[in-house]
Amino acid sequence: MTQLTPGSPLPEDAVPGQPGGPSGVATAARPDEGPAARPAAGWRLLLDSPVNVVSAVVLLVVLVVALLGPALAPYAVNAVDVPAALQPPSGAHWFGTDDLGRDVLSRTLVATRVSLQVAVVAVAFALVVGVGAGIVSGYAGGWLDTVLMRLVDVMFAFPVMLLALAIVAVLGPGLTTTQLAIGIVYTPIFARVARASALSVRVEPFVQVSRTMGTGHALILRRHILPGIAGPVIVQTSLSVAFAILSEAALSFLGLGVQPPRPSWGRMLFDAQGFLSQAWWMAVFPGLAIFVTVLAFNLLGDGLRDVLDPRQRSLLRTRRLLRAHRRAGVRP
Amino acid sequence: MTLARVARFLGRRVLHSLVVLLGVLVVVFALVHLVPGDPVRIALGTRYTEEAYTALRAASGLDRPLAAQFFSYLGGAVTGDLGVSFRTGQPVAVTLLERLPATVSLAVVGLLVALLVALPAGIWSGLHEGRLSDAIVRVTSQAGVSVPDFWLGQLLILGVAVGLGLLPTSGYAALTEDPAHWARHVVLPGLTVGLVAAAIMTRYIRTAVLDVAHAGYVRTARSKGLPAAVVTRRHIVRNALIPILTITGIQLATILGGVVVVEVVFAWPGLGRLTYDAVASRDYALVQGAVLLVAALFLLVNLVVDVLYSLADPRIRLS
Amino acid sequence: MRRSPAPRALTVGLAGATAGLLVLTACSGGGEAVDLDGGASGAAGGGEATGPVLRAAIAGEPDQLDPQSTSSYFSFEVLENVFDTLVEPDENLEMQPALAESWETSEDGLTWTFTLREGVTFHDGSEFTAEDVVYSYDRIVDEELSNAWKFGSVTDVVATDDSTVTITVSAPTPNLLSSLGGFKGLAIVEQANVESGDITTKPVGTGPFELTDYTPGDSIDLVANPDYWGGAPEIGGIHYTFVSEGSTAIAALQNDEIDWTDSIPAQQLESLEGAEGVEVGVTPSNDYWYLALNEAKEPWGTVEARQAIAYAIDRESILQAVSYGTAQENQLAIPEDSVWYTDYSTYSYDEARARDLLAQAGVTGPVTMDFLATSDYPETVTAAQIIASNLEPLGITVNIRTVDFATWLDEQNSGNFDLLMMGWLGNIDPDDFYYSQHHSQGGSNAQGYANPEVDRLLDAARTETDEAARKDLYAQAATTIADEASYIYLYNPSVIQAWSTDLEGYTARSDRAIRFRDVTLAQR
Amino acid sequence: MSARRVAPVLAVDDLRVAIGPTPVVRGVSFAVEPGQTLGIVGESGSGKTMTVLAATGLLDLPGAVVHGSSVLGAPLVGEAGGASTGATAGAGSGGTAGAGAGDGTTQLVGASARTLRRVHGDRIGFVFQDPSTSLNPILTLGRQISESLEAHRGLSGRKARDRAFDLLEAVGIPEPASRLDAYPHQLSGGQRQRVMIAVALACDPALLVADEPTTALDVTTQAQIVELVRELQHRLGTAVVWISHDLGLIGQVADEVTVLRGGEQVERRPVLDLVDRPEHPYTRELLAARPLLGQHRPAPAPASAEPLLTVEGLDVRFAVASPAGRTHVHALDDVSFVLRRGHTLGVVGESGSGKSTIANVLTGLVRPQGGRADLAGVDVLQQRGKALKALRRRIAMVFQDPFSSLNTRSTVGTSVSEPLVVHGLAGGRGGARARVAELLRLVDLPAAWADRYPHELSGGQRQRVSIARALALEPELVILDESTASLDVSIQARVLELLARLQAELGLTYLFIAHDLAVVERVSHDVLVLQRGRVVEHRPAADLFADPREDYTRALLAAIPPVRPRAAADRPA
Repeated sequence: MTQLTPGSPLPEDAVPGQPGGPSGVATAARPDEGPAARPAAGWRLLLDSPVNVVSAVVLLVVLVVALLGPALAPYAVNAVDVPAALQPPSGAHWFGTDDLGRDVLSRTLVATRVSLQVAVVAVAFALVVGVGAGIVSGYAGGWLDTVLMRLVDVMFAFPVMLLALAIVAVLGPGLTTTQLAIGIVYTPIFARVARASALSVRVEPFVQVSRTMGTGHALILRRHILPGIAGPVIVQTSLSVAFAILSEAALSFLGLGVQPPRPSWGRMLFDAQGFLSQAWWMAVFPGLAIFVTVLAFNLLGDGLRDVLDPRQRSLLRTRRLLRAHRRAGVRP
Repeated sequence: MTLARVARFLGRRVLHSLVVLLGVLVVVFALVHLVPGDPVRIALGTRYTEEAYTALRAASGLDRPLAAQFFSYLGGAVTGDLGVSFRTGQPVAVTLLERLPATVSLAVVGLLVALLVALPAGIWSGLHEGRLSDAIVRVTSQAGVSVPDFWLGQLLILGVAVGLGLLPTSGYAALTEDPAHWARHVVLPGLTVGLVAAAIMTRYIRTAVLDVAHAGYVRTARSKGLPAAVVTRRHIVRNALIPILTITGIQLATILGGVVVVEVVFAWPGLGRLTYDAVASRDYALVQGAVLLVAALFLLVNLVVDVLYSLADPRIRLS
Repeated sequence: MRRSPAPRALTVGLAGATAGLLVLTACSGGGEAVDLDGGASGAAGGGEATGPVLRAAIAGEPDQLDPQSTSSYFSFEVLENVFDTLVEPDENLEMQPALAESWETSEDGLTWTFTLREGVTFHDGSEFTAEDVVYSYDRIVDEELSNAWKFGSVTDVVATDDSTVTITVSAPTPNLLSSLGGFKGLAIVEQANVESGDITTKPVGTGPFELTDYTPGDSIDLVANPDYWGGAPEIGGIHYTFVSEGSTAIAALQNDEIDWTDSIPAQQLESLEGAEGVEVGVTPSNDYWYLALNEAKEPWGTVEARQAIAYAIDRESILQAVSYGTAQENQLAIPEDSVWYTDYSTYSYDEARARDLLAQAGVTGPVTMDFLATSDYPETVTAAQIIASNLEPLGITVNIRTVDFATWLDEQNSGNFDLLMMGWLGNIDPDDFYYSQHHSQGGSNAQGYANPEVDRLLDAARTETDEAARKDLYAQAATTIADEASYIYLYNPSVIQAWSTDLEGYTARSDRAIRFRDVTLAQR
Repeated sequence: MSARRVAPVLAVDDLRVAIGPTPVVRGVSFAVEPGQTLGIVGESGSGKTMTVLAATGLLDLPGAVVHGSSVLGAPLVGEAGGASTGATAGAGSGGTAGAGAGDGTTQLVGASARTLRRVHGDRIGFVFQDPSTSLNPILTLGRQISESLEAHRGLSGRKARDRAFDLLEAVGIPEPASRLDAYPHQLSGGQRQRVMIAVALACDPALLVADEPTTALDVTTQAQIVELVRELQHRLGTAVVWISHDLGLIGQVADEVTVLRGGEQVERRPVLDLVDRPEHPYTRELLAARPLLGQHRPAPAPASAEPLLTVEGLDVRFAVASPAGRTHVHALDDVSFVLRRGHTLGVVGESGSGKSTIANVLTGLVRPQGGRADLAGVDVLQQRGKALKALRRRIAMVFQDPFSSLNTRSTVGTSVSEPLVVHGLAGGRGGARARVAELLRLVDLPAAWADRYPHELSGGQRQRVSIARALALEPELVILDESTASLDVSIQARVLELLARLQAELGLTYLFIAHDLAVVERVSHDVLVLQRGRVVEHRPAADLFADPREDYTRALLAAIPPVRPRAAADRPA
């Protein structure tokens, strides 16, 4: 009689996500099983899917370009050469030249740094403020929770673009104000994600046990709540950076973001607006850069969500076993 | 269905929306009063005399204490008087209402395009999880979400209008005045707004359908030997419609707020463009009014969705 | 003249201290285009309009329609056809009789007597009398509206009888006529129309067209005035629409949706010239664009430093990037075809000369400059980026600050800039070109230039009645101004307009005035 | 094996199921005759559900491959009972796609989707475990019943509605007329399960498959459902396959029993033979581990021990927010009891009786509206700040679900040592490690497991870690809230032995909360019976079990499946 191989991929019941049954009522949902083997580590699962690998590589390239931007650029970013203006993509200028004769490829490369910098700083701001507020209201609850959540509702009532526009209108266009505007606009999203996951972790029995043992709030927060909300927050971070890049590009497109001559993707599209019929390349390439970077962040965000969400993770492991099996060519 | 219970439920929802709207009012009011420069001085431009400055300041009430200004603004907002624009001298409320139909008509067209694409795609990929068609829908919707809408607008202009010379790149006529003209001009901006919204909605609809497809009652339905079409229509899609309703509501509200850049690309004279111009010319009364109006629309749409949601879901209607 | 440069301008200028805020009574809400009286185009209040309606697309929406308080060029594009002035400039910008049939000046040149035209009525039918002239000019001076400074030397305006107006001046003012007629800024308005506040949206004038309908954000409709003193216009009316997007206006013109437009980005001119059924009008205008260094900030107080900048900039590239060859390079303000033109071409693109001039000015280490540009006029942002690239090899780093026009004006007046670029528009008399910008007491001398010799020349020229002597005085003043780089003049932009070949009898004017009263439109 | 008198409704032969490389079911064979009930019993992971779903063609897992044979018998002419009117829609017509023989039988393994759809709902009815998710929340009950009639019997409109009415009445739903247009959320768990049965029996199928149908229900409700199925089976002659992990329950319902372990068929015998003369050691172990009434008694506790915990007039109210506003629930109403040192008080009651609330109040998770709880002179409910923290050392608690009682991101050692660190008893790293090792040994776990993570341990092992953690501060009172309810019977027995040993060695006092009376009898010296927050009975265990005074207690005792399977009692020889 062979014991079921440890870590059998399937819980007793056929349908994943079988509820554990209300506490206080005998349930056979997950009675005792044999000790489970160490499941495949998260990141190995992440790299299983080619989509994640590709987006990770793309992001790496974008990061390198952001760091080494100016060094990589074949031409000086602000070098004006009006006689050579509006030239289509050629051997000399892979992405062609803009209305002042500047090399579009060089400006797109250097603009990478600005766009990433704005997005990362803005999301960092939103992460710290939002998650802080989210944890406090999710964990503490009571009137503090109601107040914070009403504030979040108010912020959510403002459409993203209009709120950012209003903030920039008041503080004037420029890099720092754009970062602040986008940061403020994304804070409520992080607050909601953090609050939701903090609430779900707080009711977990292992937190209740800690409270019954007299463990202080600080230790509970540090050891139980924070690691508990890490998953959803990481996923939200990846998605928010993607959308922050879009927001910065939109603000720059409206002439309110990064100011010339400093190149930014949105601004380059703004300048291209007047030349759509003569110089398609002025609009296509910066837009493509935004699209590829944002797509990479989104895909990675999805990949992270699949790995970090327990239910999805067991599904991924099954598929991994099936693939290994199929590759081995063994027919049951 | 006791009317009293539903009424109480709606009453709580309306009250919640009003509280949030009050919060919005406070934030909008504070936003404008953080202005580093003095709005009146900026509005008056160069040549003006001290008397002109003090007269305008008094007329617009900026010399009164902040609290008094807020309450008069609040009073005004309730009665529809959102103050007067420094630049054009016209009441803000009138200008906003004139520009509203353009934004609303664009948002509705955008939403229709989104629904036409997202409903079939989202439901299909939800029902065929893991298949090739599901993967294709996932990747294309992922790509759709990542496209900057103003760039999509420019590509459409490049391709359709400039390239094929088919449709006008911008220009507007009110739907009520000249429907044909409006229709021709709303196609490109509508597509731009619609396609991006479709990408976002497809992802949500797919998840909604997936969650329902894994539910216990779907397995029960299959165990009754019902035809596949009946299982899909009566059990999966109908249950998924409720979260889909919420998604549609949120998306309409998001489009209303987010059309700014699309309106700029297509010179569409809606609220978004008005706000953009107002921001460019530091016309604070107009910025204040526009943000307030869109936020109020936002809340109204969410409230309507809540009502429909509670009527559609017996668990709430008869709880 | 009033600074309100090139098209696509969103100048900010609000009525001065008119009593309280102008509350709009006419137009009701509801988003519908509310007709003030009768159909959108066609049937006018007065007589029956016969001819076809001219569809004109201008680059932006007027902020308001009170000619005496607005400074937005878009407003004047409409008001040119709604109002009249006492005298008005012809194609060569010489002053011809308008509401004033004839005039003469006293021996000592201190009293001007204007005999008004008989039988002229306002659009609402009321009589036009001398009282209206007095009311119009007093309103401008008393309420200190944007053109009040033009009455600097005027001491009194009196209606001696129904059809005569006498204006007394403190000193001989040869440029009084060009002040009174140069611009619809001094249009003759009707007292009732002003006091009722209707003027901002339903102005009443004596001009060839009457305003019938205004839909904010969308369009303005004028209808022909059959009783116009200069003869009823051929066409039935004008339908103005606001199209800021250049490619849209051109596309609309090419597929016959509009008949005339001036919303044309320079870079798309080439493609337009080839199009059939379209006529393009490009004429040099009286406007000019310039750079100015803030002499209050070191080292720009010293002449050599300013001259160095004048040599360091690549004018040709700026011209090409900004106007695509449609503008005329000019190192002074007054354009070539003007009778007051003086030739001057000292500066050239000479980095070496610039470098040693900088040395002479004692500039050794690296310098940073704050370039004040405005998003409302993309020319300034484009030129700024070229100049930044030009000055970099000289060790000068240029930080470009792009703000909206209202803030730009504020920053300029408070001297918060190192270098700026702007343009002046609507100048006719040489005094308009130089006096208030370069006289040490001049109202628009933001760069802080002060040269007693130039002051003396400008003051003398103002009262010099002999034309030849006056021209010589202005030549000397202009040459010194350019030599000392108070302004580094760049170019005179061209007026760029295009219209359908169905439209005849229309000419693009160098003062940018848009006159449709004598045009004819072939029936479609 | 009894002679086969009538063709079996379902004959399964050497059924094998594999998910990719992993075999989950390794050759299971059984047969079910009309009117007969086959019980399938096995612990979690034994493959019992997988077997039945595979056998009936309802398994739709990606990568699952089924082998062997599962033949559904031909429909008897004019199928016994029920309203089968031989209606048009292919009711049980013979001749099937796939490997079925020409004699009207249907081979379900490998059958086409169309064949399976014709059979499901018509010839085979299913009842699943969780009533709260098995019914469509936005479809009326009438509609959900009439659906299969429509699909298989071509009934519609009035006739389908009448048939649905009859079915609701047959399964004992009160006022069926008004219930036709009601929604699932308006019924109790038990009633919903009855509706599920009505749905399954709508087309009067030959076979009813019930997968843990009563596991999610209270003991009393469970007994009613068992009676209902028996009565319907008797009337309709339906064959039933009943899957459960509870051997006692299977004894109650089954004529024949199959025991599964690790996907293999360990034993298949009539229920009486199985219970009286089990052949396979695993079956013997299962039978022995069954907590049965009247079998075990806890070790006698010192009679003279003075009371450790005295609770008087405990009163708790909860405000429950629902979409339509707030409602109040009276969780505990004037609850009083005494717990003497070294004794175990068993607290018994159905779900919602408030037994867990008592635990939450004593451990400070819930603040009561009134009452006193005196722990050796200290009123637990009034302590604040430092005194409260000191009190925490004297009361410890072990929760029910082993999987969520331990933080998956911390090692076993970290979790166990947390109370030591918090109360400063660790005495540096060395001290903590030593104490942890000692505690792990105390609960029969190797000290080396301190560095393992929870997901590397089984449910029973995790529960032992929780107990070790509870003992870290040497508490006087240990509260066990359903601590063994989630464990398999065999594992549960071993943990109960551990608790008994610890009580003897350390003189611990237990507050043992459970819903299974047999388990309570085994450990408790005194018993407290709770019903909807009120105390029904509070007496020494021996007296209570021997002669229960209150009706509610008697009902609870009666609902427990007897030691001897029912089959022995009323099945004619």
